[in-house]
Amino acid sequence: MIQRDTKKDFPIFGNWKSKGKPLIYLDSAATTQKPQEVITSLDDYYANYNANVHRGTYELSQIATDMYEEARSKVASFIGAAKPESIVFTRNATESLNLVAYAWGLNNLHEGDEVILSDMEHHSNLVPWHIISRHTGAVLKFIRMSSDYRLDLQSLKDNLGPKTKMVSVVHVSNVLGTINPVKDICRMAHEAGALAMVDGAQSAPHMPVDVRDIGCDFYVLSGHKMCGPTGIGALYAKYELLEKMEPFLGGGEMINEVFPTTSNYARPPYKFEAGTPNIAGAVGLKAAISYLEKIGMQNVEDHEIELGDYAAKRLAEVDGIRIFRPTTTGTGVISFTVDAVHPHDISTILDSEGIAIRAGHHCAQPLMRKLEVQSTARASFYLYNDKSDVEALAAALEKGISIFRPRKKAAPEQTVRDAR
Amino acid sequence: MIQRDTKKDFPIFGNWKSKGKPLIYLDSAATTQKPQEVITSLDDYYANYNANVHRGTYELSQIATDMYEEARSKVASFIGAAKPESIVFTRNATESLNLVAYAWGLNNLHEGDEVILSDMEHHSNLVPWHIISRHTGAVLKFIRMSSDYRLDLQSLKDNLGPKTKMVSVVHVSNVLGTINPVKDICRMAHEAGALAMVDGAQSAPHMPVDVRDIGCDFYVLSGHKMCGPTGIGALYAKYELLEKMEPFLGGGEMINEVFPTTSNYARPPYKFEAGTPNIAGAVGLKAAISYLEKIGMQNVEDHEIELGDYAAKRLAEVDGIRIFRPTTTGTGVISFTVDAVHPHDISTILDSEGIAIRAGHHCAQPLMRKLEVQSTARASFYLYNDKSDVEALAAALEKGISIFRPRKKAAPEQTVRDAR
Amino acid sequence: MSLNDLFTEIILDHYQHPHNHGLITNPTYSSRGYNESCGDDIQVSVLVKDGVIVDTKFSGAGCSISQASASIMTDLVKGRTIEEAKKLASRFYDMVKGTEGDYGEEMGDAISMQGVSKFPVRVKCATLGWHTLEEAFAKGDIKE
Amino acid sequence: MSLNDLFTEIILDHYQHPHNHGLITNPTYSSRGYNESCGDDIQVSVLVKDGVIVDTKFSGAGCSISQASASIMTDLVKGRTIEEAKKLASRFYDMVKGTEGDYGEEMGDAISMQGVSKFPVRVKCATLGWHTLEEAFAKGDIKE
Ligand SMILES: Cc1ncc(COP(=O)(O)O)c(C=O)c1O
Ligand SMILES: Cc1ncc(COP(=O)(O)O)c(C=O)c1O
Repeated sequence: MIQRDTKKDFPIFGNWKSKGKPLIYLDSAATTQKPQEVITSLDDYYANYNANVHRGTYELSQIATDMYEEARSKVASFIGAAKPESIVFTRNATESLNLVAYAWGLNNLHEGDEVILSDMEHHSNLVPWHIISRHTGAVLKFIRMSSDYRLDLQSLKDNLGPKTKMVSVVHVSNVLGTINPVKDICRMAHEAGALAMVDGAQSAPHMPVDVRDIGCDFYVLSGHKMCGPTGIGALYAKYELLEKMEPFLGGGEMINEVFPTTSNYARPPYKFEAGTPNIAGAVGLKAAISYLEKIGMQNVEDHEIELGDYAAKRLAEVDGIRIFRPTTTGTGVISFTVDAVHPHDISTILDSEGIAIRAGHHCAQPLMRKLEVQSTARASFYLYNDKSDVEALAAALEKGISIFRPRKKAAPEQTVRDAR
Repeated sequence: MIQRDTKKDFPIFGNWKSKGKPLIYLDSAATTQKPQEVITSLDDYYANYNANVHRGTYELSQIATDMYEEARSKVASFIGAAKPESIVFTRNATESLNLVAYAWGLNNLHEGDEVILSDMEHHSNLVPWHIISRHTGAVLKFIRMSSDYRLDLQSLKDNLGPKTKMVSVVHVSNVLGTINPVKDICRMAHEAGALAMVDGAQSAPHMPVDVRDIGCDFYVLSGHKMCGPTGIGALYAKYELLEKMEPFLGGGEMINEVFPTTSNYARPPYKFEAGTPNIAGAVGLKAAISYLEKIGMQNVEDHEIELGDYAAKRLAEVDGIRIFRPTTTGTGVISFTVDAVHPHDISTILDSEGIAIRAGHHCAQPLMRKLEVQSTARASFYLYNDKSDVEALAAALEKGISIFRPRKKAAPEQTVRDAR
Repeated sequence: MSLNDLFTEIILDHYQHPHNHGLITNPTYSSRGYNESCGDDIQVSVLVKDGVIVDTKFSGAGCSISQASASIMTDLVKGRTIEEAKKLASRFYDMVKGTEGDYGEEMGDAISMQGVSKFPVRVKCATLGWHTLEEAFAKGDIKE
Repeated sequence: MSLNDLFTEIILDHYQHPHNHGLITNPTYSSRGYNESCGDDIQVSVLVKDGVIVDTKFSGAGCSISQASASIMTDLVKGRTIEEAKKLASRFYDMVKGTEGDYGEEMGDAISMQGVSKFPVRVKCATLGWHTLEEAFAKGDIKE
């Protein structure tokens, strides 16, 4: 566990407290809070070094370019990429996934080719493939989920075949918290001659990640889910793939030469970064990674698993609760429902005590159907949460749901109508 | 002219001065500096209200959502859009242009259809169309530039025809500063049954803009070029067009329902905002627009034109200079070359005196070819510049280029070689 | 804002024992509404005779607020003209958005939803049924 | 950092009167280099006989630093082996990036570019010719 009171590093907690409202933030799978040093890094950038990058021919612009490129190196080393040029900056994990779907998929998939996803994908790893399959005629297949909320590798084996061109799976489910065996999945994909992509939106923020060890061809992440600013994300790809791929967005910075009706492209990663990038966002992401490295990613993972296990045990005591979490390989994400109390109502109940959780389909509707629910409530922990947050959650839940406990039958319909 | 010393509003000027280095920033067409209130708005957002938007079921998330949507309304009213839902947030003008090229173009252009651009487009309004024409077989045509650096409307008339599906032109050239007659261009496009898009990257920051008066179907802008943060831009589109258009990026937030292999989409603008948006970026853009509105966009325009005119006159005195600027309808952008001194060297000369200008092709290589130069030097003024900046520019230029004035012939090649 | 202002007795009654639940077999108007923010999903069908709403039902799934609001709505609009129902919808929006006013007389059981105005996050839930009703009218008579 | 440290006499001489300007008609190695950051564009061609660089020329357009550097380079590598030229390139990179050391002997006229290390923005200009030369070697013998 992380022993230090890390909440102190995040000004939002102190600010809400001083306004007399507690903030027990349990929605970090949606977005995380930001430590002071990330906020300061943005301030510092804009107040001292702001300029456009790459094409600048003066000192200020060189400084800004260096800061931007240092951020790229930082992301690369954080996830074990062989070189900074393997990192493309994007807006978020969603754009990274779309970049691959469009730039690789639109040019390499053909009628009847197969893309394998899984039963527990976020919409961001589903909808882009829907769009691309509509344009190309490629077919989507799915790795089945077992009753213990884990991916069934036998089902991957069954789906893989000569037509498989891509296997794209989520590393850690944002609903179940399941850590998927992406190393095995990538190996199996490669053995079948397919490429492998890993959606790391929920792994990069929460555990040590080494893309070379995983062996994936593509890996995506979102800065705002790992203490960084909004509007910055990254795509990692094997450099040779980036070299071979067609570009995605066209515009400034991504070309060498432009003629009226043709253009030839700059080398990666610039080929994929059209227009002025989110420079401050990259600088802020670097600060976020430095913060995370100071805490230590292994510590973050241990801390969250311990909290997750503890919460699973504590919440199991709540009357009528159903928890969706694997018995092993779970993390600090807990989805649950409570009999006769809709998740949205659960969220309101908790919100009234300053506890922020998420209720809904978590952008994973196909998974909701598998779970046979319309939505769930979800608490997700991060490095700034501790056991007292879990206690507060359980207590507020127990108190709140009592309002919803079975009641006497209402008067028959007619009387209500007649009373008008 | 703006009378107040607006430099004081921008901390970077004070910070460089206190480090003993002047900063005469004349590269605002690339990106502008940020006033303190924009920097503070980011700080305030992250330290008090940070949460993910739209799907949140708790108070904090509602506040963040409201702030994000208020930013949308602000952008809408700033450019005269009929309603906030006409505004899609993007990363920058480049992404906005690509969004239209992909989402509209990929689904509506067919072999032989024609898209009309102009001789003075930025790469961001060229390369996306190269990509889409490669996928669809559409043909690109160009409005010619006159010898006075303005668009020749007769050439537009000649190009328009039954096959024209889109006319997309830059409002203000980032190289020449020319203000193009976009209202006439849109009317002519519509008369020919085509859609009309305006690249407002260099107009929204510098003059009052009313998209309904212009009559365009699409208009794009970049936040970082108008005192706002990096990583946020906008696309304006007529709402009916957004409704009819296919989406661009797929992912969270942009759908209603997702099934394993199909999805149906949320209504605009959400249909076009996949994934977690740059929430803080939008909040910062709102602060930037508030700042600009306080100064008054008509004042900004008047100020820059006055500076531009003054600079054109003053720089004309420099020996061997050639200025690329229309005799009328120019703005605060001045491109120039100096005989026998390469633009990159000009930039270094000025940089040594703390003057930041840009040298290069300005992401407008086809225009460079029309101008028959490889690159130009460009000074671009903004609301924080004044006549003393112009004087400093001219004086440093005169002093610096003297280094390059013709010299005695060097020793013949052999002697140099032999000397080794 | 106490939870009891939101989850009133009447709302909880309607949620746990909804009125007019189901689908009309041969409706005059019908529409499906969807609350993007929390996945609530509602189908509203209406039978109109001689300009008067003689029956209306709803089905679907969702939170207490969306379900109770739809249940109350179906009670409330029966016996009214379409115009009256639309006017009621607009008054209801005013109420849950917190516009000052006296809603007691006209709102019937819906007055129990006044507390929603203190919970901005839940306004969309409360209005879903009503929006779907209006949408059904806007789409026009199915039989024509 | 004074401008005179950058725009030295020797550099200005080479810029205004470049040596070995043009293209070799039948080169052994050739490549085109492009500096994305300022549009400098250079073509380098090399003629090698019996492992020794007997001729090399450059053409293209660009700033004083890129042109002078290419001009000096073409002088410098003539009469050397490919390996020697590559080693010189790597020493040159060290020098313009500011790595401490004594470059006087080996660098010839190129020593005039030492001041570039004080102008990080211009390092890419100074190295363009050398990178293009290395690129030409890397692409291999054209005639084979
Ligand atoms: C006319 C014009 N269009 C488009 C762009 C692209 O803007 P961004 O890099 O912010 O996407 C620019 C910026 O240089 C521009 O000047
Ligand atoms: C597993 C997973 N993938 C992708 C995403 C999309 O992330 P973003 O919204 O930052 O693009 C999320 C975020 O909710 C996620 O949890």
